[in-house]
Amino acid sequence: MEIKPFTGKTIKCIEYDGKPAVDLTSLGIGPERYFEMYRWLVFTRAVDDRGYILVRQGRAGFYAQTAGQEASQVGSALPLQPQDWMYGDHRSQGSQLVKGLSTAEWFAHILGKSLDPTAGRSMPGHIGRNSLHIVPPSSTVGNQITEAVGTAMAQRIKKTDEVTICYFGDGATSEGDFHVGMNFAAVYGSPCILFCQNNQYAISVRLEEQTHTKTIAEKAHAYGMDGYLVDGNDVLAVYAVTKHCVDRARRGDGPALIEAYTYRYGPHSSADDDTRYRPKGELEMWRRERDPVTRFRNFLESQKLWDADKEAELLAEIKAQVAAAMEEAEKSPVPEPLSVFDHVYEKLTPHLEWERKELAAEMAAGAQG
Amino acid sequence: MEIKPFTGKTIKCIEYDGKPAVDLTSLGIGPERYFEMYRWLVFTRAVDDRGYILVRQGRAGFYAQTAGQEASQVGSALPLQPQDWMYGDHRSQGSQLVKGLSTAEWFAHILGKSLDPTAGRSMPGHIGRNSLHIVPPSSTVGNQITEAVGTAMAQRIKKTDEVTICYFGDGATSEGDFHVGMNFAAVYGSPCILFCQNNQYAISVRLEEQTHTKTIAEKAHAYGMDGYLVDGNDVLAVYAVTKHCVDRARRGDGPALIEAYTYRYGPHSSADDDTRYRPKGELEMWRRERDPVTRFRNFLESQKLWDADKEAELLAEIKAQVAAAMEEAEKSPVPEPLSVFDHVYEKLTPHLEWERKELAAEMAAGAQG
Amino acid sequence: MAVEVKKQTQFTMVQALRSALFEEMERDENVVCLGEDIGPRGGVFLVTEGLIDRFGKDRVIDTPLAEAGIIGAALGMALRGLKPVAEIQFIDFLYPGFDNLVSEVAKMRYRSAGQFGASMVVRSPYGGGVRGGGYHSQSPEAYYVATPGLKVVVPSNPYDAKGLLISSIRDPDPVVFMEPKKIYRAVKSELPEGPYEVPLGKAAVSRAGKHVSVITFGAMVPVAWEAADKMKADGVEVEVVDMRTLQPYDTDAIMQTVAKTGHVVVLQEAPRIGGYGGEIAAFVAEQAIEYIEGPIMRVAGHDTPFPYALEKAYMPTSDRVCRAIKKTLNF
Amino acid sequence: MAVEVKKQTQFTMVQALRSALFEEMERDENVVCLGEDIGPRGGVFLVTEGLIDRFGKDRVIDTPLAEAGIIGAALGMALRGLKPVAEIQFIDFLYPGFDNLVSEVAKMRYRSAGQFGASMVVRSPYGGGVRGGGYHSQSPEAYYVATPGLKVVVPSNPYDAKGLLISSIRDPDPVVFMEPKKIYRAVKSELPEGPYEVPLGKAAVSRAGKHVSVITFGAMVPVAWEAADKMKADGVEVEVVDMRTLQPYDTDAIMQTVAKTGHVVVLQEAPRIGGYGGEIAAFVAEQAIEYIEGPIMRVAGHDTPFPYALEKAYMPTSDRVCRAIKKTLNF
Ligand SMILES: Cc1ncc(C[n+]2csc(CCOP(=O)(O)OP(=O)(O)O)c2C)c(N)n1
Ligand SMILES: Cc1ncc(C[n+]2csc(CCOP(=O)(O)OP(=O)(O)O)c2C)c(N)n1
Ligand SMILES: [Mg+2]
Ligand SMILES: [Mg+2]
Repeated sequence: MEIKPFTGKTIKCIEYDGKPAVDLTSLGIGPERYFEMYRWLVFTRAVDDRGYILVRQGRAGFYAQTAGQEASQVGSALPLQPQDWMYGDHRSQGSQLVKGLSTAEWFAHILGKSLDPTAGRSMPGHIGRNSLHIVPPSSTVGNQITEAVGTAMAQRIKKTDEVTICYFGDGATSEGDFHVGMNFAAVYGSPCILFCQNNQYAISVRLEEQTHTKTIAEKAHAYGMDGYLVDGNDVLAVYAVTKHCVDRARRGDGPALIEAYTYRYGPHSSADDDTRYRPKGELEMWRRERDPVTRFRNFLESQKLWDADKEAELLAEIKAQVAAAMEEAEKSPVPEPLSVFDHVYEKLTPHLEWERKELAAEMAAGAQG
Repeated sequence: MEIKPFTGKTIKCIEYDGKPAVDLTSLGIGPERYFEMYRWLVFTRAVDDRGYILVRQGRAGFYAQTAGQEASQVGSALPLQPQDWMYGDHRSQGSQLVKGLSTAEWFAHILGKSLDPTAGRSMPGHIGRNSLHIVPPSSTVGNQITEAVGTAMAQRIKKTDEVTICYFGDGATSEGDFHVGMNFAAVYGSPCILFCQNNQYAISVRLEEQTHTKTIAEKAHAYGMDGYLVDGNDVLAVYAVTKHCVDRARRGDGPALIEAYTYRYGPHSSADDDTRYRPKGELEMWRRERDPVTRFRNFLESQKLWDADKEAELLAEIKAQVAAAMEEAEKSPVPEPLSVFDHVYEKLTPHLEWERKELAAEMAAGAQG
Repeated sequence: MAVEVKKQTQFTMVQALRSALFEEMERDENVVCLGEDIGPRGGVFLVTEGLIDRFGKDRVIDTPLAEAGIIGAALGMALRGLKPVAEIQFIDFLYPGFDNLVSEVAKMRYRSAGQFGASMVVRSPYGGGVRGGGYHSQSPEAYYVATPGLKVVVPSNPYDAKGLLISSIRDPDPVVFMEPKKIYRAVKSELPEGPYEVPLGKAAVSRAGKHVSVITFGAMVPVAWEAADKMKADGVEVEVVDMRTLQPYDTDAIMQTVAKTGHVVVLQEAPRIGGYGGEIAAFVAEQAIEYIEGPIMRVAGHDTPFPYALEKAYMPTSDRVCRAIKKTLNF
Repeated sequence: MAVEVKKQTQFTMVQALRSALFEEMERDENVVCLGEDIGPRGGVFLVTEGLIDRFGKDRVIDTPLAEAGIIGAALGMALRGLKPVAEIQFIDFLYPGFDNLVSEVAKMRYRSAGQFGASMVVRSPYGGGVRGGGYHSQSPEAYYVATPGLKVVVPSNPYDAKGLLISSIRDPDPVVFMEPKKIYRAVKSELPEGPYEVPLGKAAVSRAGKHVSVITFGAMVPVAWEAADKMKADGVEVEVVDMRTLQPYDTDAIMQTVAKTGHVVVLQEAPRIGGYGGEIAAFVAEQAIEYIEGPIMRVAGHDTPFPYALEKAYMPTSDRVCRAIKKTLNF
């Protein structure tokens, strides 16, 4: 299987019905890696479903579901190594889990508990973990693209063997930071993978209203960079294309733009009402015909690698794992109010010390009165 | 002569030695228009030379010479009509003069005199004239591209027959606003001509360090817009390409990106020292072999339309005109100090009234003491 | 989609704003709206709901995801004779268009010596109390107040919201119109039928009192009222001044209330340092020091980024206001 | 190109800054510089002159023309262990990167709960007096001071410039380092050999006095001195306090000078409304009102955009400072 930029065709490994679309031997991976992929797909979906319940219970202020985009996230994170860096966006929890994020920490993050490595500082979907090289996603759409490129520039300057991956949506490509980041990446030949999850919507705005090109991938032309269009619901194809780009970047052959064409099932976020803008039947079609999890299971079954027993076993195992993680998250306390002043700077400034004392006094007064 | 985007070749009408490079009859213009073009080229150079003297005399704080880029500016402004709008940058005085700007006002602007329609509010190179639809250029590189597109959007929404032209340099294409403006222009099919004067330098930074593409024109690919690469030192070619795009835009066929490949003779501005970064001989080569004024005179001579007498007559006429304009500018008074408070808002706010009184009192005290 | 602005007397702030947009667009065909998701989606807070059905895609413009484009294009439209009302989805996301706003929109009139104006409005929800975390909760008025050429308007109730928005649209100068999202739907008010103006540059004595002045605006006005209610028990009568226009601000109103009470507490959601409250305090300390009988207190958000889980510890409370009132009174 | 920092004792501010960069880059190979035209061109003010010859293209990075890239990439580098010193050519042109600075650089430590810091410096010339017009003259410190997470530093002389820049580079937090271009080459000072630190967060009594305090910073310090000289004729001894770090600022120094003189004039180039002077005045009016014996005066640029031809009418003068001093003393 040859992986080339700008072919005008979507790179695909398996058909919607699960049949191989190309000769898969060249991918050089076997059943173990397939099972790993499938496990991550199912696991991501399970974690996402569980997270969303928390919002419906009113226990989180916001949540952006990842359902429908599992193949994009899992397939692109699996080729990474521990030393690599990851910048996600508000919808990349699948990638973060694959990179090593603890599920309990993720749930604690949604709940704003102390176990959250970011200590409840941000709304759900903005978790980070220094030890895993996962930078906490920003809320401002697109502004981390330049950062990710900066990290990749540092990786090159320091002569490391690392690469950086940066996730963003189709909408983000309209922001100036996309342009600036792409240009910097290309000018400095930085080992950066710019990974666009094109789920065809930025909240309510469809890609046709977002930009005047058919694809995102072709935008790479403007930067002298390679652009790849891949079927984002085909975990094998996403894996293969990302691995290709990661390997090239690691070798010093520079950055790449990857567009994973996919679809989100949920509303934009828990605050959205997607019935206002989604054409009738579209969501149902994607769920029914193109679901990334089902598609890969069909593939495994077509290869006689999977059956109902294995499926039941996997689901049970994941269910238990998710429940245990949630339990751990629940047990974690909420952050202590006075910690609101920590980490503005490395040390408390005189002003912050004073404000901290004031708040402590207020709290004491409140406790009394 | 066929004008097509993305051919990979630079569109050219006349050779460096002045010989026609293509059949020029299809341009549909005759000697009168040629003379007009040539007059503007010579005039722009003369005005620029005169303006620069003011800086050397210490009578202006800043000046960006336009010498070398006359063909880009004159050729692109001539196809415009009075109802059309123009956004320039810090180096587009040639286009502004062609659009109708009074030379006396231009000199007054350099000197910061009252005759300046912008009343000495900005450093030289930031003049505007509402009646001519010339918006004063901004200093922040690139940020008027979105504005120009907004004006063009309004022209479409209001169903006018107008177009907007927006000038910027090669360096400006690295800013986010270039990207955002291009995208908006394409999405709304706005009648906007995005005109890049690629003089190969952004202060000291060469195009190779600015971006990883060979040309600016090809960046239009990323927006589903047409991109044209034209020899910016060939006034006929610039005219032809711009007219083509203006006509299309006026017809409702949407925006275009034009790259005019050219070269600046002066330092970036009066504050620059270009010997620090220009390779030896480069400037001399451009001056000697590619000068846009000489090249067009060679063309006229090769067509037997021009001779030494005509040249002498033209130079004398222009010299007198420039001198008269400068005299008028010199006579104009400097703005009155208390006018510093005018036009922050349409009316003075209470605060500004109070500050105005304070300053008046200070001035009175100063006059006494 | 039914437009819910007609024949209605009880309006939330969202509805009041929507009716202002609706009526101004009816009145003047040059008024256009642009922003992200303002079309069929109706805006994420539904302020523009129904507008696109009435006025079509040329006047209710769903834009690509780029604030620089929204603000830049709005200015270009304004120069060409439209009256754009730009929506920024959350004011925290204005920054990609910050340059366009502070370098161009704010200064176009000045630097063109009055030849070109920028009659346009940038509307945006601001402020905390909605579990929005650091980027859906901020109160960045200090940036815009510190930018000559901009006007900054913040309503605190549905009546003012409609009247101030109409005045802002009709104003010849650019207005940053900050909408307190926490109280978007907190109360309903009776509104007169049809358009009306609430003048820019005029504060309102939201509640009269004589012992101490709480000077505030937007979503902090209800907090000031709560504090005033609490202080009443101690026999302290609090005057609440609602600035409404933060820039250019109503210096007369400040002088009057200070002359009356001699004690000032300024109240804002934003961090204290460099905040708008400092401007008011400094104005009083320069122009009205002779009336002052106690420290000029500032109650504000903490000097930290806006937190998520600890939002309650962050936001100014009426108790915090009461403590400040007591401090200045017991000086 | 010869590097002119060695074996020299008399330094302009430009030379002092250059020697700070030079020595810090020698000391720590993680220190890198990036910005527009900082390579062979040496920066438009020549602060980085010669650095590229010594340290090469990987550590002295000429960037494309995009401030969002400069600031964004600098942050990404900082997260990966470099110590970037970004140059913004004029601080007026920072705004295309404003979002990257205020939304990301300033908040990275906080929102990661201390896991990721942003140890980096954004250097940029600011201020008027160089016939630079509206976009090469502004003093936008108010924006950065109002942004928790950022530190803001402004030197007023070559000695402080070098020591403060070295401290800023070594600081674990992001610093906006504003360089007063008007006095880049105004004076030469004797500098010790080798690197030294001037601590952040500490003001300096630039000139001792007992009747009135002029609190200021940067290019206004010489103006304050000029005023102090003039007032001496009237027997008034002016204390000049140079803030040096605007945020986090030295509250002790302010308390001390106010306790000493009882009269305060704050002096800044930026427009008055929403400016940093308001913060200082408000701090005094809340925390030190008991010492105050006259109005707290603000001397500032006018509340207009920065003009070109009328720059002289705009910039605060020592006469304006003297008028303010007399006003508060004769209260
Ligand atoms: C600068 C900015 N503008 C607006 C928003 C509000 N917003 C959050 S997500 C979003 C849409 C993002 O679309 P896309 O990039 O396609 O990602 P998706 O949500 O589809 O995964 C918008 C408009 C924001 N967070 N930041
Ligand atoms: C946003 C911004 N950054 C930096 C500058 C300083 N500056 C002025 S002109 C210029 C170079 C512009 O290059 P280009 O766009 O190629 O235009 P040219 O001067 O070559 O005509 C720079 C860096 C600026 N004015 N605005
Ligand atoms: Mg999307
Ligand atoms: Mg150039």
